Amino acid sequence: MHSLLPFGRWLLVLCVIFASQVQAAAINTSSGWNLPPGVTSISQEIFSLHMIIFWICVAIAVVVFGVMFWSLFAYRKSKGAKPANFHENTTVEVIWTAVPLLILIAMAIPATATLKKIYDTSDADIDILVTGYQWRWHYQYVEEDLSFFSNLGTPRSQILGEEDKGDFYLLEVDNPLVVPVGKKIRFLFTSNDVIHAWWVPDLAIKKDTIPGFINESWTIIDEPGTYRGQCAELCGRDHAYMPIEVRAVSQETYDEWLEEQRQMLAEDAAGSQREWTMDELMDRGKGVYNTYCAACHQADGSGMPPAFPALKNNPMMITEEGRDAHIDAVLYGRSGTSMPAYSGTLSVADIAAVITYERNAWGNDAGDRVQPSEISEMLSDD
Amino acid sequence: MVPELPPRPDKHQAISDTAAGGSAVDQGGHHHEQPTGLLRWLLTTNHKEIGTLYMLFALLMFFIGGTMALIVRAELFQPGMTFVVPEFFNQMTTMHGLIMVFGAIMPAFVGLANWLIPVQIGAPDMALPRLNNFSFWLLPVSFTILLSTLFMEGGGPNFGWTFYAPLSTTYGPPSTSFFILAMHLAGISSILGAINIIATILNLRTPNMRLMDMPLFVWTWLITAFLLIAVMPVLAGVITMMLLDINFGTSFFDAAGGGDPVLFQHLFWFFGHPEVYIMILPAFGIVSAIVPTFARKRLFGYASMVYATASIALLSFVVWAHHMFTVGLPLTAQLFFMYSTMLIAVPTGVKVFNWIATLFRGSISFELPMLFSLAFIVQFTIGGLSGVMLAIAPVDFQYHDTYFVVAHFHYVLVPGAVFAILAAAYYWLPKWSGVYPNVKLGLAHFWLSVIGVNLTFFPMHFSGLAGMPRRIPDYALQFADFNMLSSIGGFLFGISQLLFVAVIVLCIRKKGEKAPAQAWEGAEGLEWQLPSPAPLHTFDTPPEFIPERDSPSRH
Amino acid sequence: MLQVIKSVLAAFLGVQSEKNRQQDFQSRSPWPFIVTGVVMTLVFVLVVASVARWAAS
Amino acid sequence: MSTSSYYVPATSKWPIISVIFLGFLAVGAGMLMTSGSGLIPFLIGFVGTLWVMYGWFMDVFKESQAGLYDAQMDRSFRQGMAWFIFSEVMFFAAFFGTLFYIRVFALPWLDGEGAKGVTALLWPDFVATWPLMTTPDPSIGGPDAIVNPWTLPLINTLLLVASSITLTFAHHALKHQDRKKLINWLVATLVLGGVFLVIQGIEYVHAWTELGLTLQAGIYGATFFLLTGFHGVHVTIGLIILAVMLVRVLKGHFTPDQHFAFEASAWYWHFVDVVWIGLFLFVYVF
Repeated sequence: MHSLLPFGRWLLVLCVIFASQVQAAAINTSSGWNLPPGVTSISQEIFSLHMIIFWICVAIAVVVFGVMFWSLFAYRKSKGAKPANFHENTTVEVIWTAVPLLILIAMAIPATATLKKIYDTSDADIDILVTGYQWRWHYQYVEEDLSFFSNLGTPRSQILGEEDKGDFYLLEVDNPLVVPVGKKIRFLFTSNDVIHAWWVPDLAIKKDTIPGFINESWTIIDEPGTYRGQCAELCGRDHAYMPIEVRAVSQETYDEWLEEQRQMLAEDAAGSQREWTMDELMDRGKGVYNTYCAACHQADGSGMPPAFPALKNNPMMITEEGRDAHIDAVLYGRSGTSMPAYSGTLSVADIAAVITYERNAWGNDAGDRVQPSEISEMLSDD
Repeated sequence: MVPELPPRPDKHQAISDTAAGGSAVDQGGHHHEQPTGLLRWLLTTNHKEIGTLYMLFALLMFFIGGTMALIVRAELFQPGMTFVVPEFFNQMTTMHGLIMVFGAIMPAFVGLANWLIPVQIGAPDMALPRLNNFSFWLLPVSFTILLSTLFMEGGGPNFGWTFYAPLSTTYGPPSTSFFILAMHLAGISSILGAINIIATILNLRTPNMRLMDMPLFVWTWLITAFLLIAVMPVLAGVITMMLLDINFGTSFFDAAGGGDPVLFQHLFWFFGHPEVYIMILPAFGIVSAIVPTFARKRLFGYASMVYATASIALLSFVVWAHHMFTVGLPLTAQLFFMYSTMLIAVPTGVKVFNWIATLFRGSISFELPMLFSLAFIVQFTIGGLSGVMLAIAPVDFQYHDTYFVVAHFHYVLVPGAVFAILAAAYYWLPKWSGVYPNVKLGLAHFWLSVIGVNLTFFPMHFSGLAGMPRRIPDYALQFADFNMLSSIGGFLFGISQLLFVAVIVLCIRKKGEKAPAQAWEGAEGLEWQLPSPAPLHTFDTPPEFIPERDSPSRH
Repeated sequence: MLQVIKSVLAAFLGVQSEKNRQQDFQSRSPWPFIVTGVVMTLVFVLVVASVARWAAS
Repeated sequence: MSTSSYYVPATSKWPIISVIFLGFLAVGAGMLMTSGSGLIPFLIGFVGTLWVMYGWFMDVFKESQAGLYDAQMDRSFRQGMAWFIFSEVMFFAAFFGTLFYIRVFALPWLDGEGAKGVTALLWPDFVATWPLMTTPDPSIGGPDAIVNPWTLPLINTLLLVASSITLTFAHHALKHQDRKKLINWLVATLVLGGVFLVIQGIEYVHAWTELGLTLQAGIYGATFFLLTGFHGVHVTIGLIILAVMLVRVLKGHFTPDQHFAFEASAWYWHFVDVVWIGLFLFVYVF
């Protein structure tokens, strides 16, 4: 019915697609279009495995498509081609069964070696327990008695397009994971709720966090730097909003950072005992609110009824009678709704501050303060 | 369960006549009265009518699922929350997957099986015609329930088409129970449909058609039906366990009670991996029918095609955990599933090589079905090669759950399975409707589809390698260009499918060139001995069959 | 029996000459082939599993 | 095939009616589980489905008695039934697979054994045993005691094995045209199956109320009721089918050559029996 013409067009089109993609990649020089080679010996091994198998696939594609398109070109009926009369050839069939098999075996050997290295988590210098939460990461330095949450650092205004997006849009956090270079770090992965996956491409670690079970992995980072990643397993609404930021630093900087963290913890502990001013509470509360509450209840407290009630003019938050219920909801969550319990997630100072903030922001006029000491008393009563 | 061959008819009861097939056509006789109007379609036990129903249902679902994909692509056109909220985005990705897998691709293949298997093996109908009607009508009920969950409190399924526990159990929306029951109905439909297909193939072949004489489409469906019967009950089992975890307080997928969330994945993928082959094996059969026709040459390596299909099916039972390389499997298990997965490349490669050897030294012309089939071979091979890359477990740590995987399986399913379905439609439409599909519209449909589909899915390889996780409604800035290309391609592909609807409408209205019994010059097989369009009832008596190896017209 | 095993092996690789195949399909019953096929599949799985075990150690 | 023309059954209203009632059943069940309402659609669906099965099968019996089915149709029925039983085997395979996975992999890992033993950091006090009396999180609570396999379950095993034998005797009687024996053995099978169900019911009540063995009692309770429960459902279905066969026998249906419906129910009953043997070994004894 129609002859070569479509094929010419087809080839042309494929070329155009290919060219447009090359161009697209070239425009965005910051990204590239390939795996990053990464900064660990494992990640580089994986990268070279990836490149070998990629070129093998390209070579197979060139041969297969080459023969195919040449046949289509050479044996056109419109050029008077007469069909040959053969439909099997044992030799050829044995060859094209055996050759792929050999290629695959050749690939399996280095892949096995790499995999065995990845599984060798022995003799680690530092153990870090990584726990997935909906939708944030929790890091616990097992030997250091130090732990903290790591939340999305990108402001909501950027997500909603009210503000220009920064360079590390959705790849920045408030508290990055800090580790020393040159040390073997063993990660223990688990989850508090659903399955997440902790993935940092530059470290070539991607591991699911399974609630109730622990998975292991390890890394030795060679170069200092900041390495970013994301949760890779669908974990619900804010799956896109729980990035990972790993800061690899020298041993001295790491030690200093540890010292700093310990001091902050001590200050926090002291802070839960003293009296806070309204301004202090409002200031801290605003930050906590924007990190933990604004995704559902909105930055202006308007909520998204009916799923997420408005906090602005919420009777619970503008009257004295609602105070206890309000504190209870934040501490223990509300069963049957998506409101989680924050007693285990936030420090007492944070809880006191955010409740105070909710009672006094956006025109709410409860006027009262909730002190950290009050919260810690309530918690110790349980 | 292979029966002895049905006895040969003693006398050739006047079935040796012309291509128009005198006795192949129903001559009134003992067929029962047909109800009319809507009732006719509700009650029909005719394999051709049920086949048509299946395909129309699949087409409808293809557009519903496609619309959801376009909502997803619209949100991903630019970074930032621009168009929908994340809750709805998750429902759209989930429903898109469920509808395309269970509502579009599988029913389309079952529809083709219904239409073609009886006429390709010389049977009067399916073996169990009432069961066939039952299997079909379960689907609209099932998908009505499934779609209605979108309007329930808390929304529809939002945990991905793989619905991993505990996101789908403890943390799922209230409508999850309805989703599970809808899947049960769809599963019953699939199992019964598959039983029917196996019984038809093993039992209703015309007397001198032996198993190794069957057209490859029939062979691939025989093996597909076996896979369906083997794994759909496992899906039924695992969703039943979900139902118990959600509503009756069991702890199958909860470590606190001694269960394991990963157990869900093992059971799901024991179903899910063969399911992947269920969606591609019939496509192999279609392409193996079309390529020889337009190359005017016998299929190269018929037997090895059959064997390769069988090996793929058997291997598919022992590779499931390659979907779970990052869940923390023990090293030995990781290695086992890596090796067995890599081995699948061998029989799959054999198939591609056979098609190309069929083209080699043929006499090739480029009609619409051939164009779609050739595009299938190229594009499916791309999907297969990225599959080999994904099989290497340590490298899969970097690919897993990224857009590289999305690119891989869409290449197998859209430029692969969907293109094969389109090729089948263009190939057999003259037999179904009596007129050739409109060539101008068909060509436009083909070229726009090829451009659209590759523009959609090829850039996804790059966004995946560059680090974009799948199933996210919002992404970092470095993925912006690739996503914009994908979204443009997606809309192009989606909208150009309307041309296909136009082609079908023209065929149904008989607007077009009339097709003779043998609609394509090089076509072989019993269906081409029937008049076009094929009458409602065919083969009241078993037709005479000449195996292809003895056929005078093609060697 | 040897012939059956040979044929099943050939089927696993997807390669068999038309002559051998014709010979196989002369035999009336497919059961020896089916049983041998299932057994060989199990053997195959065990072989891959032991290779994996050996490689992991 | 006596003639070389094919038999194609007439259209029937039953499939579409049955689909409608199954829809009611699913929606009703979903509503019951999510909101507690929905009893009415559920009952409509349930009763309707039973009615449809009755009507559909009656039509098939009539056609069968009228001699409409040829040898080919018979083979189609046989293959359909055989593959259906295969699908049931795979359904139970999923549940047995669950049991083995939990016992061989998950529990030892939670206890600190094997490749993922580091998991024990999360459950320092947990000890893996089978039967699992104390769950990793003790607040879920395991069973207080388990069913002794050598009491009621053993009796049930003997009952089911015996019922398989009596059914085989009934089949032989049918082949030898001995209607009276056929009826006697069939009744015996039904009685044995019925007693099995009664004992199973007694065991369930005992387990639930006295042993603390419930669906919520950790993974042991979950797998116990999953496997025995679905088996019980299948026994019930098998009994209904056999009862229908008895009615047909009393009506004088079946000949020594043509009695596939009877054979199919026998296949099904033997399948249920074999599943029970697996259950007895792996749920109760080991």
